[in-house]
Formats: sequence, structure tokens, C-alpha cells
Amino acid sequence: MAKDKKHNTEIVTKPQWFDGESVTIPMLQILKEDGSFHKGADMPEYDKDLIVKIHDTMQFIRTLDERMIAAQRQGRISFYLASRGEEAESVASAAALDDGDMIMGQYREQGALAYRGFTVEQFMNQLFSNEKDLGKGRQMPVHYGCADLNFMTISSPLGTQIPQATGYAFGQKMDKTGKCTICYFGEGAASEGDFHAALNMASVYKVPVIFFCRNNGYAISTPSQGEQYGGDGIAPRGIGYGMKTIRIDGNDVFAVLRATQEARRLAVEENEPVLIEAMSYRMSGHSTSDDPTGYRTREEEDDWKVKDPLDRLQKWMMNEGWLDKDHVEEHHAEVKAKVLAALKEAEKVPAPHIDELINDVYDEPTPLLKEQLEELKEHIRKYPDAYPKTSGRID
Amino acid sequence: MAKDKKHNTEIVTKPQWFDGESVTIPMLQILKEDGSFHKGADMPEYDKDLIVKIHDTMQFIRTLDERMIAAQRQGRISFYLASRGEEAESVASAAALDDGDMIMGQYREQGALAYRGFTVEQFMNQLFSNEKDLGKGRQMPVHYGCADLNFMTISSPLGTQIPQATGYAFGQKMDKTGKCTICYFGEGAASEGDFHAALNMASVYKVPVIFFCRNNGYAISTPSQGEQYGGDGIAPRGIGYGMKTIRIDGNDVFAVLRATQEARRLAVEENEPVLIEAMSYRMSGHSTSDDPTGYRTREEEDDWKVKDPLDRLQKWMMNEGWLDKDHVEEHHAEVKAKVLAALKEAEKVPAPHIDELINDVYDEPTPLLKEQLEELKEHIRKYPDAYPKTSGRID
Amino acid sequence: MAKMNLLQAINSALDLAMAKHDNVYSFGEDTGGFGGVFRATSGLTEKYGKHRNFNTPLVEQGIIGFANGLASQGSYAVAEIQFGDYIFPAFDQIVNESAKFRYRSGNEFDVGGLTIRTPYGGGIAGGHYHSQSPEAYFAHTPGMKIVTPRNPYEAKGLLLSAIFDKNPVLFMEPKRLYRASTGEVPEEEYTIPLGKADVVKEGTDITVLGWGAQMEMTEKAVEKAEEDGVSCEVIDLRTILPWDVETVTQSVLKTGRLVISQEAPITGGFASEIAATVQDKCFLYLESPIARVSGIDVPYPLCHEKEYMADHLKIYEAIKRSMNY
Amino acid sequence: MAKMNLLQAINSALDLAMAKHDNVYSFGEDTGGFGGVFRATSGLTEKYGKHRNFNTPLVEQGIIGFANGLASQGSYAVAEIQFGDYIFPAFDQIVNESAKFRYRSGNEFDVGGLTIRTPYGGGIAGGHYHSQSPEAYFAHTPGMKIVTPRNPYEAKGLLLSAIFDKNPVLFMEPKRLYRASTGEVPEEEYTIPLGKADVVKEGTDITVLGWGAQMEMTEKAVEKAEEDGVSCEVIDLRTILPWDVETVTQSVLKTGRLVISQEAPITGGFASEIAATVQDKCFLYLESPIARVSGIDVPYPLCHEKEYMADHLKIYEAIKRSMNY
Ligand SMILES: Cc1ncc(C[n+]2csc(CCOP(=O)(O)OP(=O)(O)O)c2C)c(N)n1
Ligand SMILES: Cc1ncc(C[n+]2csc(CCOP(=O)(O)OP(=O)(O)O)c2C)c(N)n1
Ligand SMILES: [Mg+2]
Ligand SMILES: [Mg+2]
Repeated sequence: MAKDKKHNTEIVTKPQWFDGESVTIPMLQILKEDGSFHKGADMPEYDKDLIVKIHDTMQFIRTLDERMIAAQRQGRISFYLASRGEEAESVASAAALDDGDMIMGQYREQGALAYRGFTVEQFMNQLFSNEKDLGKGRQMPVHYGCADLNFMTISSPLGTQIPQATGYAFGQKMDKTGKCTICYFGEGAASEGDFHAALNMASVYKVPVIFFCRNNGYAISTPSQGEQYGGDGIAPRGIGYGMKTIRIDGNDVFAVLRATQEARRLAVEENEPVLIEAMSYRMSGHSTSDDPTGYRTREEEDDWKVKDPLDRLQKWMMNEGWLDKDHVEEHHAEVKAKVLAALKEAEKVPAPHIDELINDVYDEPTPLLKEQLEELKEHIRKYPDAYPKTSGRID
Repeated sequence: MAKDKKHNTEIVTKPQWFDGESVTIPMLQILKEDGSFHKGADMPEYDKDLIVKIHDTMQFIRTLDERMIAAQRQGRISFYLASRGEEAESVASAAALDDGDMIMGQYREQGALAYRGFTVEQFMNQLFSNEKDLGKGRQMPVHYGCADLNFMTISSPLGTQIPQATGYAFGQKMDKTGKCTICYFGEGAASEGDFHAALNMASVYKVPVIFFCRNNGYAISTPSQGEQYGGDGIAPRGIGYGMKTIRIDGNDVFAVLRATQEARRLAVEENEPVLIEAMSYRMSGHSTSDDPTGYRTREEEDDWKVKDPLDRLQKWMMNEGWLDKDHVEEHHAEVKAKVLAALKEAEKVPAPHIDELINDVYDEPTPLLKEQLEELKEHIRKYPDAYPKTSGRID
Repeated sequence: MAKMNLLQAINSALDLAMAKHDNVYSFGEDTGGFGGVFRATSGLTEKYGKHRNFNTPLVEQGIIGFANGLASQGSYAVAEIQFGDYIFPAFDQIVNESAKFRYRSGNEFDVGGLTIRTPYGGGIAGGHYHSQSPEAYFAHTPGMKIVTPRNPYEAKGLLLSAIFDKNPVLFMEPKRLYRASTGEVPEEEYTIPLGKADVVKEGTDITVLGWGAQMEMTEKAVEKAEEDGVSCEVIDLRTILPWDVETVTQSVLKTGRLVISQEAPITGGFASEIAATVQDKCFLYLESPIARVSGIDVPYPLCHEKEYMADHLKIYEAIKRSMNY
Repeated sequence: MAKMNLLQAINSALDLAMAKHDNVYSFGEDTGGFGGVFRATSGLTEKYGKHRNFNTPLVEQGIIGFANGLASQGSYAVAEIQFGDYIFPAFDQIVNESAKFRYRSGNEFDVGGLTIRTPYGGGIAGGHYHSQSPEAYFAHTPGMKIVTPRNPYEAKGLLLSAIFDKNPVLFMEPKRLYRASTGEVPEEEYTIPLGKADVVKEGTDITVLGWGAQMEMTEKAVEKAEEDGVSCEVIDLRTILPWDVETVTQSVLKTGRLVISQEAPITGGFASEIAATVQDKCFLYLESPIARVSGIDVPYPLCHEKEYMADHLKIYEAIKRSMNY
């Protein structure tokens, strides 16, 4: 497992100090902000179908986000968290993967899940915590998960999924699956101890994992530069771990595709863990609980609007003749209608049965849990009005 | 607090991958293995007194270590942990500091403590957990601490002192003390999440702290290269944090002095946190509980013997006329006699009074603790023979 | 006096503490200029500068490690953990370091200036990770103090005590009550002693005990029970560690009955400690088993939150059961 | 059958588990070729290769994070934490992740293949950080199982159950007994069910309960008490979570008295949970208060270790007190 590299102990006799300036990591960009390619840029593998699917998924997610923020404002769901501005990161990276690869997200990667085929109904069932939710209504909205689609259930504690990705990839390697794991996280979560553990262990074990850092400039209200870290972002840390590392423009579908395709090859064919730092911007508030006007300026937000990943892709596709205004509008209208229909449907689905309260704590409910459930049911029978969600069908 | 540096977003249009090879951090050495200076080397500030004090402290510690390993073998103490081979690191770095600077160690920095003036009696009282131990006999041998000497009490959990050092240095900066904190740790402990937290926070807050990593090739039985980390040691991580970083020969008193002197200046005058990686070798077993023949070769140990920091310094001092064989032998004999005398003395000092069992849990013992102590004393009175250490003077 | 909600009372305590001593620092994730996700630290940066109230990087083990170091240097370190559910990455720094700092050094060093503030508890549709009541995880740790207030007045007085207490204190803020609980609070500094439970209401038939947000549930239940003619003695534990054994046992010796309510899952909760101690100290006086009304042994749920909670109806039923035993 | 000490029994369980399935992995600090600081994993690298039994970097949160991921992938991950005292950096990965993995995903994913092995407990001159018994810190966490054996036979059977149990298990090894406890152990595979306490000895006057290394102390105390003519029923809890309420309460219903001994500090220890539950379920049958014999509320000491420990004399005295109540 261990690679036998020696430390660099070349001798100097005058102190040589290193610091953040000692390495300069540039950013890969293929599609310019104006929607045209850089001349001579290294292109990813792609065809029209792929790009159209990426586009449509990005548009779907953006529309879903908009509608659900509105639904939250109307009090129909309790919480929502949008990925506006970062759709290229999750969608185009998912597009570079095999469907058998495991995805471990932080919570802003609905794009990757949609790309994998999670249906609008499935999204809605989770968001409404109803009995059709794969997660049985146990976690807050946006904590999606789906074993069939190899999308690990999101958990709120930040950073925990990063060493888990290393472990998952270790299993994939040992089982000779030819698959890899991609692990998304924010530049904020990269401050957690788990990040350090994960990257160091991946580098030691040489497992097929892609660490995909979404550097969107903020962790809630905390700006990345100078308050989240003192160095030049996350990428230079990869060098410290002796790990293949690249920085890319996260708003450029082609840069994301290109880098992730190569990362996957490195991971799967050479068992090289890879760190990708994608530079982007969280265009919405952190979540529906947040109001970013308290900590950042309109100008800053506007500066980033012109870099919008979806606009940029659409410009290029239109130039290419792969998209026209009509399709955009039709698709938007269609998605919106689907979302609204699914929303209304999901709203009507009842909450999970009270018995689900004690299932899955263990593979089988323990005697004590069964006793606790029985007592609880007895109590609900006594006060049915106080527990309207479940009292109607307790037996 | 935050510095307003921008990310590097220089654009490239072809993927540029970085990895461990992207940076090459050489090692500062001033005094060669043969005991002569590299020509044209950058020298630290030093004079004869300083070097003699460094030397005598190194020799003291080596002798103390030898004697106490023997004492442990004889069953006189329960545990010991030597710093053989790494004396230059702790002693010469302490020599570069102000006595008012805080030292936070891991457990193998007895050299720094001795340099500060901890007496042989103080060492012994701790090692014998007797009632004169400043730590009141509560921790295992080698967990020294002394507020008067600004040497923070050692705690066994690895890595915990690293973010504490960042916090301590923050207080020093805010209080405008003109002092700094030095924090020692092993390359093994640098894998802990606390390391990552500490360096990142120090880089954000720009506090006067020197992170001094003793890379001695092993964490108990785990070799550093390829099993503790996959990159080129600890130093390149500093670049990721945007922190002033240097790699030095840890067996070279002059390199340690030179680097730590400059680190202190950077820390105190410019509020620049600094990372020093000192390359050395743990010449003894990890502790008296360990037998390294189970995991490393004689040859490897021999390879390092020729790099011995004390031999190297002595060669140079003798050449310089600052030391002669007689002094070495006399000093050794003198230290040995002192150690043995102190050992015999400390052995006779009784264990702390049973009342100390409940002191210092809080600033004042709680009612419950007092009740627990009373019950315990009652019990000891009933079975005095079962608790011979304390039953003799319980009231 | 001024009308304040619980958040404002906390903010006022922080403000006064920082005004009192230059070396009181407040920090945590998003606690800087923005004032924290609940706004408990708002206005402090404007008033005391960005070196006194500031953001940390997103790393709880670092926040507490840093705070331990800062407190050991002699400063007052008031660290916020954004949600009690996210305190666990700092568990080692708390139970192995903060709690043992003074003891292990023979009093050469201490982190008495450390206070960890964290919002805790459920009832806000927060699911597994925005609802936990982790007090019992810490209450097995000699060296720590654990405090939780039930209303704004208590919050301010207890937090001021916690900040200047000579021991590390975990101060748990009932987030469900942040804005819901309001009351008259003195504008100036005052303290409420740690380690002393509060007999909120005297009574003779049964003792009903709780802490933090549970007190609201408890008081509602007691109202109902009193309507039935049961005279309840209500106690707010206030300090969970070290807890006030004396006040609680005195009460139970008088009433002969005890109901304890807590938000956390029942198994291994702090109510168990109280029950174990009280059955020992009041054995011959107990007229019915000590009842624990509590969350059940599942991760804090979302869609079944209402069913899960130890609400006033469940406490009321427990009082009745105890009376009718 | 072969004579084994507790370490050898553990090693044998690991060996058989790894032989049985290719996807059983064993790892931790120094657990690779060297075989761990206590040598529990020795020989496994030679037998199964360095990809099946290996060293990790020195990072407990990483070890358990990695293990969670590996288990979620469908493998059996057997992770060693070098000392129970060093498990706390992994606390978040255990209580927020391992324990909730299945529940939060609606059973889409689980880490049933996870087993965390860790040596625990005192009596070895280890001071604060090589002596702790942290079971109670974890026992407040629905979703985890916690198991501890009292002797080599139990160790092997319980560890094999733990490894192949469909839930994450924390397996605590009484390090004081690693070499001190020996006995006849079958060489082949066998299992002992989790969740079932063991009535080690039947008796009629009093129930004496413990787990892990405490059982040795308990048995010595009981010997002494029986000499006085007290008939003791001795129970080894074996599984701390979920614990066997039925067996314990049945015994107390019969004897009317209960002494529980644990190594950890008394406040917030697991003995408190048992006492709280038993006083509730056996209220009318109890003839004396349930006694907890336990460490006192200080960090595990070094020079006063003997005084601190819940030794056989203290248990014996508690039995007498309970009988004479
Ligand atoms: C361990 C932990 N600490 C704190 C939080 C609260 N929290 C949720 S999101 C967030 C910011 C995350 O920022 P980043 O990682 O940059 O991701 P982004 O939201 O920008 O996508 C914080 C502090 C949490 N969920 N988990
Ligand atoms: C948190 C924690 N985990 C594990 C240990 C056990 N342990 C003690 S020393 C050690 C190795 C440390 O190696 P390194 O940091 O390189 O320091 P060195 O001993 O080489 O000086 C280990 C694993 C510990 N003390 N603390
Ligand atoms: Mg971010
Ligand atoms: Mg080392």
C-alpha cells in the first residue's frame, strides 16, 4: 500500500522560506464568460446528447430551486437550500462519471442527483417528508439519498462524508469494481479535521476517490478569503498530501467535464486520488434561513452574475445551434409545471406511519424500543388531537 | 484580522495538474555530519556561553534518559520515554526563544524544559508521582509542566496542544506581550484533525506561534513515509495554509538555532505564524513499553547513529576548543551522580495526601466530591492494608 | 428593567462581560460582524472591534482547541458552537482537555476562563442535526460545568456567572425559546449562582423537575395537574453539572414523588442520574417509582417530532400515574 | 479447546472472521505488520496480506470516518482505537454518523459491518489517558451497540458476533485482563448473542451486576459475601447497549436487592441508567436502595489509582450495606 518515496532532503545552507507564494495554481477555463471557447483549449469528451442532458438538468435544478424557495416562503415546506450559480459543478461532474460510481455530497449537489435520474416526484417526497420519501421523512428537506442511484444519503454534519469517501473508495478498489467515489464539499467544510484525515488517508492508501471542493466564496456568512483560510484556497493543500490536484472554473461546464473526466481516469485506472477545486459563487442565500444582504454587497453578487454557468452554456449552445430560445422557454415551462404538479401531489401524501419511528434504529427494533412505541401509541390514543399527523391511523 | 488576498485565478486552457512533485522543499543544514560547517552557510546568532549551555543541556537530558530507562527496567518507575537523537531539536529551539515565550510540548521535549531550568529534583518528583510533583502525581511519568517556566503541562492525547497553541498565541498578541508560543509535535500527531485546525486558524488570525514538527520517522511502529502520509512530509502543508515554512536538519544545533531565531522574529515582530519541520530520528524505542526491533532494522538505526546531534556538536566544539573530552566525561559523571542522588531522594518522598484526589477537579471541591472523599476515607480506615500509600496519614 | 427575549438577554450578558474586561473574546462560526446565525452576538463587533468578536473557520475542534489555549493564557474565551448537534467534533477537546486541564497540571494551569455557548434542543423542525440535547454526553465528565437557562432573566444571570466562573462551562441555550420566551430583565450586570437549583414553585404532593426548554413543558403540565388538585413542587435544575443534589432530595423527602423530564433520549440521559441518586438518598420516602418523561431511544426525528417530544401531556400523564400509583 | 488469554482469544476471533470473508478488514494505529501495541492483530498481515490488516495514519476521526465509508460500501470494517481514551476525536463520526447511518437514510444505507475495537479500563498505572472506561459516553446513542467481555471465552464469542452483527458495534476490551485472564477457548468459530446478559451465578439474596473487567472484582467480592452466608446472583451485562432489561429485572424481582459496579466515575455512568430503570420496574420489590459502586467524580488518577478503583472490597461493603439496610 505504502509507496516508498523518500523525503526531499537536498541540503541548503541558507534558510529557504516557503509560503503561499511558493506555488501558483492557475484555473482551468475552456468556455469563456462570453460563451465562446478559449482558442486551443484542451477539450473534454462530449457530444450533443451529453451537453443537452447537462443543460436540461441544470435548467431543471434551477427551476426546482426557484419553485421550492417560493414554496418555503409560502410555508409549504420548512426549509430549502438552492444551488443557484453552482449547477455546472454538480451536473457536469456527474456527467463525467459512470452511473456505478458512488456520489457523496454535502447538500448542494441536487444537480448530480438529478443527472443520475432522481425524479421530480422523488425530490418532492423528500422535501415534504411524506411516507413515500426514501428517507422516511426523518431528515430535513434536501437531505436526499438513493441507493439505486448510488447517491449516498446526505447528512448535515459537515465534512463527515470526506473520510467516508476514502473508505468507500478503498472498498471499491479492493473489490476490483472499476468504480470510483466522488465526494463534494464546500471550502468551509474543508476546514474540518475530517477533511485533513480524508485526504491524507486517501494519499496513503491510493484509492479511487475524487475530492471535489466547491469553493463558492462563502460558508454561510463567512467569506473564504482571509476568514476561512489564510492561503490561496484549497488546491495548494493537495500538494501537501502529494495528491493530484487541479483548480478549475466551476462555472464552466467544459472545464468541469474535462477535469472530472481525467480525474476519473486517474482514480480508476491509476488508483490516484484527485483533488479538484472548482471556483464559483453561491448566488442565493445559504438557505431559506439566511439573508445574505447582511454580509455581502449587491455589487459583488452582480460581478458574479455575468459568470453564470447556465447563461454561459446557453450562449454557447445557441451559437452552436444546439439550443434555441424556444427550447429554453418551453423546457422551463414544462419543468415548472411538472414541479408544481409533483409538489401538489407530494403535499397530499401522508406522513410515514408512527411505526416507522422505531424502525431502522437497528436492523430490528429492540424490545425496549417496542415497549416505548407501545407506550407512545397508548398516549396518542388518549390525546389524538394533539398528534394529528399520526393519530388517524395508529393501529 | 483577515488579510485581503485574492485567489489565484490566472487562467489556463489546458489542465495543469499539481502534485507532491510541484514543490521541492530542501533542508537547511549548517553543521555537517563530520562536525564542520558548510562553507558560506548562514549562521545563527550565538556565542560560547549559549553553545555550552545547549551542549550541557543536551548531555544532561541524554544522561537523564539513560538512567531513567534503567530505573524503569529495575521497576522503580512505571514508564519512561526518551528523546535520544532528538536533543538538538528541543534544546536548540528553546535556546532561540525568550524565557517568557510559552512552550507547549508533545512529550519528547524534556530538553526544552531542562534548558528553561527545570531541576533534576523537579524531573524526579514528577517521574515518581510523589507529593512534591508539581502535577501532584496525577499523570504518568514525563507529563511535566511548570507555570513558572512557561512550560505547559503535557497531556497524552496527541495533537490537542496544537490548536491550543494558536489560542495561546492569540492571547499573547492581543495582550501585546511581545512573546510567542512554540508548539512541538511529532509527524504522527500532524495527521490529527487538530493539526489542520491549528495551522489554518493561525494563518487566518496571524498569531505569533511557531509550529515545530519533529519528524523522527516513526509514530510508535508506523513509519512516516507512505504509511503516515503520502506526500513529502509535513513542510509542504505549510504552503497550503499560506504560512512561512522551512525544513531543517533536526540533528544540527546550528540549523535549529538559525531557523528558530528567525521564526521567533517573524512571529513576534510580524505576527507571522511559522512552520518548522525538523528531520531527525527517534533513536530509542518509542517508550519503555516499546521494542523497535519488531518493526525496523539495525542498519537503519546505524545509518542514523552517524548523524547523532550530540556527537556532531561535540566534534565541532572540540575543534573550536570550546570543549574537551575531560569536560564531557566529567560532566557526564556529575550529571549521572546528580540524577542518581535525586532519584533516591524522590523515591522516598511519599505519595500526595488522599485529599489531593478531589482537589483541582474544580477550583473548589463540590459537595458531592467532598462526600465521595469522606466515604472513601471511611473505607480506607476499614481496610488500611489494602491502601498502603495513603492509609498511613489519612486524617 | 427592560423587556427582552432570550436572545437579547444573552446578547446583553455578552455585551456587559466584554465591556467589563478587555480580555473577554467571543467567537465561533459566523459570530463576527454578522452576529451569528441566531444573532446572539450581533452588535459586538461594532462595539468591541473585530479582534474581540470574530468569525472562526469552520472547525469545531479548532474552535474549542483555540479557546482552551486562549483561556489557559488567562483570557476569557466565549466560544459559540453553532448548534449543539455540531459540538461532537470538539468532544475530545472538551472532555479530555478542558475538563482535565487544571487537575492534570496540579493547578499549574487551568482553562477557567472558558465558556462554550451552544443552542440546543428540538421543537423547531430541525431533524436529527438541529435538535439534539447533548447535556448527558458531557455530564459524565468531572471538571466541566453544564448550565442551561429556562427564560431570559435566568439566561443573562447564568451566562454572566458562567463567563466569569473559574471553571470551564458548557452553556446550553434553549433555541426553541430564543424568541418565544420574553420577560423583564435588568439592563445592568447581575449573576445567578451556578450549582444551585431553583424551586420555581413550592408544592407538597409531588416534585416535578426539569431544565432548559423542558421547563416550559413542565410548567404547562403542572398547571393541568394543579387543576386536578395535585400540589406540585417545580424545580429547575439550572446547573446540570455539578447538580444540586441537596435541593432535589430535600424536595423529594418532602413530597415522596418525583417526575423528571428531559428532551434527550431516555437511555443514558441525565434524568437517569438523578433518578439513581434520588432512589438511593430518599429510598424510604418514595411513594412511587421515580418517573422519567423523555425522548425515546431514536435519533431525533423530523416528521414525528411532535410524537417524539416529552411534551406537557406526557408529563401530565406521568404526574397522574405517579399520584395514582 | 485451547488455553488462551484474552488477547489470544481476540486474535483468534479476528483470524476466523478474516478467513471467513475476504471483505473483512482490520486496521488502526500500529495494527499492521507490528500487530498493534497490545499485539491483538499480530499475525494477520502475514496471513491475509497488508491490504487486509494495516496501519492507519494517526487520526482517530479518520479511522472511524474511513471505517464508516468502508462499511457503507458493504465490507466488514474492524477498526481499532489504540486506547479507549483516544476515541473522543472520533466521537462525531460515531454518534452522529455510525449510529444514525441507517435511520437517517430510511435504510437505503447502513454501516452494519462496522466494529470498533478498543482497549479500555484502569488498574495498569495508566493515569488519565490510558485508563478510562468510556462506555457511558456512547450509551446515550440509539443505533450503537456496545459490548464488553469478561474473559477469553466471552471475548471470542462476542467479538465474532459483533463483527458480523448487522449494526455498528463498539467492542470494548478490558485491557487489564488482556494477559491476566486465561481460560479454555474453542479453536473454531462460535458466537455469543448480543443483547443478552449472562447469569454467571444464581443466588437468592441479592443481585450483583457488572461488565467487563469489573466482573473479576465482582466475583471476588461475591466470594467474600458468600462466606458470610449471603446468596448472590451474579450477572454480567455483556451488552451495555441495548441492554438486557428483562434478565436484570427478573433477577431483582427475585432477590429484591441490586448492587451495580462500574469502573467509570459515578455521575452519568451506565450504572445510573440501570438503577433508574430497575427502581421503576421493580419498585415494590426493592428491599434496599440500588447501590452503585463506582469510580468517583475525578479524572482517572495515577498515584491514587488503588484508592479510586471500585475494587472487590468496596463491592463487598456495598453488598453488606444492602443486606443490612
Ligand atoms: C459540523 C458542522 N458544523 C457547522 C454546521 C452548520 N453549517 C451548515 S452549512 C455551513 C456552511 C458551509 O459552508 P461550505 O462548506 O463552504 O458550503 P456551502 O454552503 O458554501 O456550499 C455551516 C457552518 C454543520 N452543518 N456541521
Ligand atoms: C489521540 C491519540 N491517539 C493515539 C495515541 C497513542 N500514541 C502515543 S504516542 C503515539 C505516536 C506518536 O508519534 P509522533 O507524533 O510521530 O511522535 P514521536 O513519538 O515520534 O515523537 C501514539 C499513536 C495518543 N497518545 N493520542
Ligand atoms: Mg462555501
Ligand atoms: Mg514521530
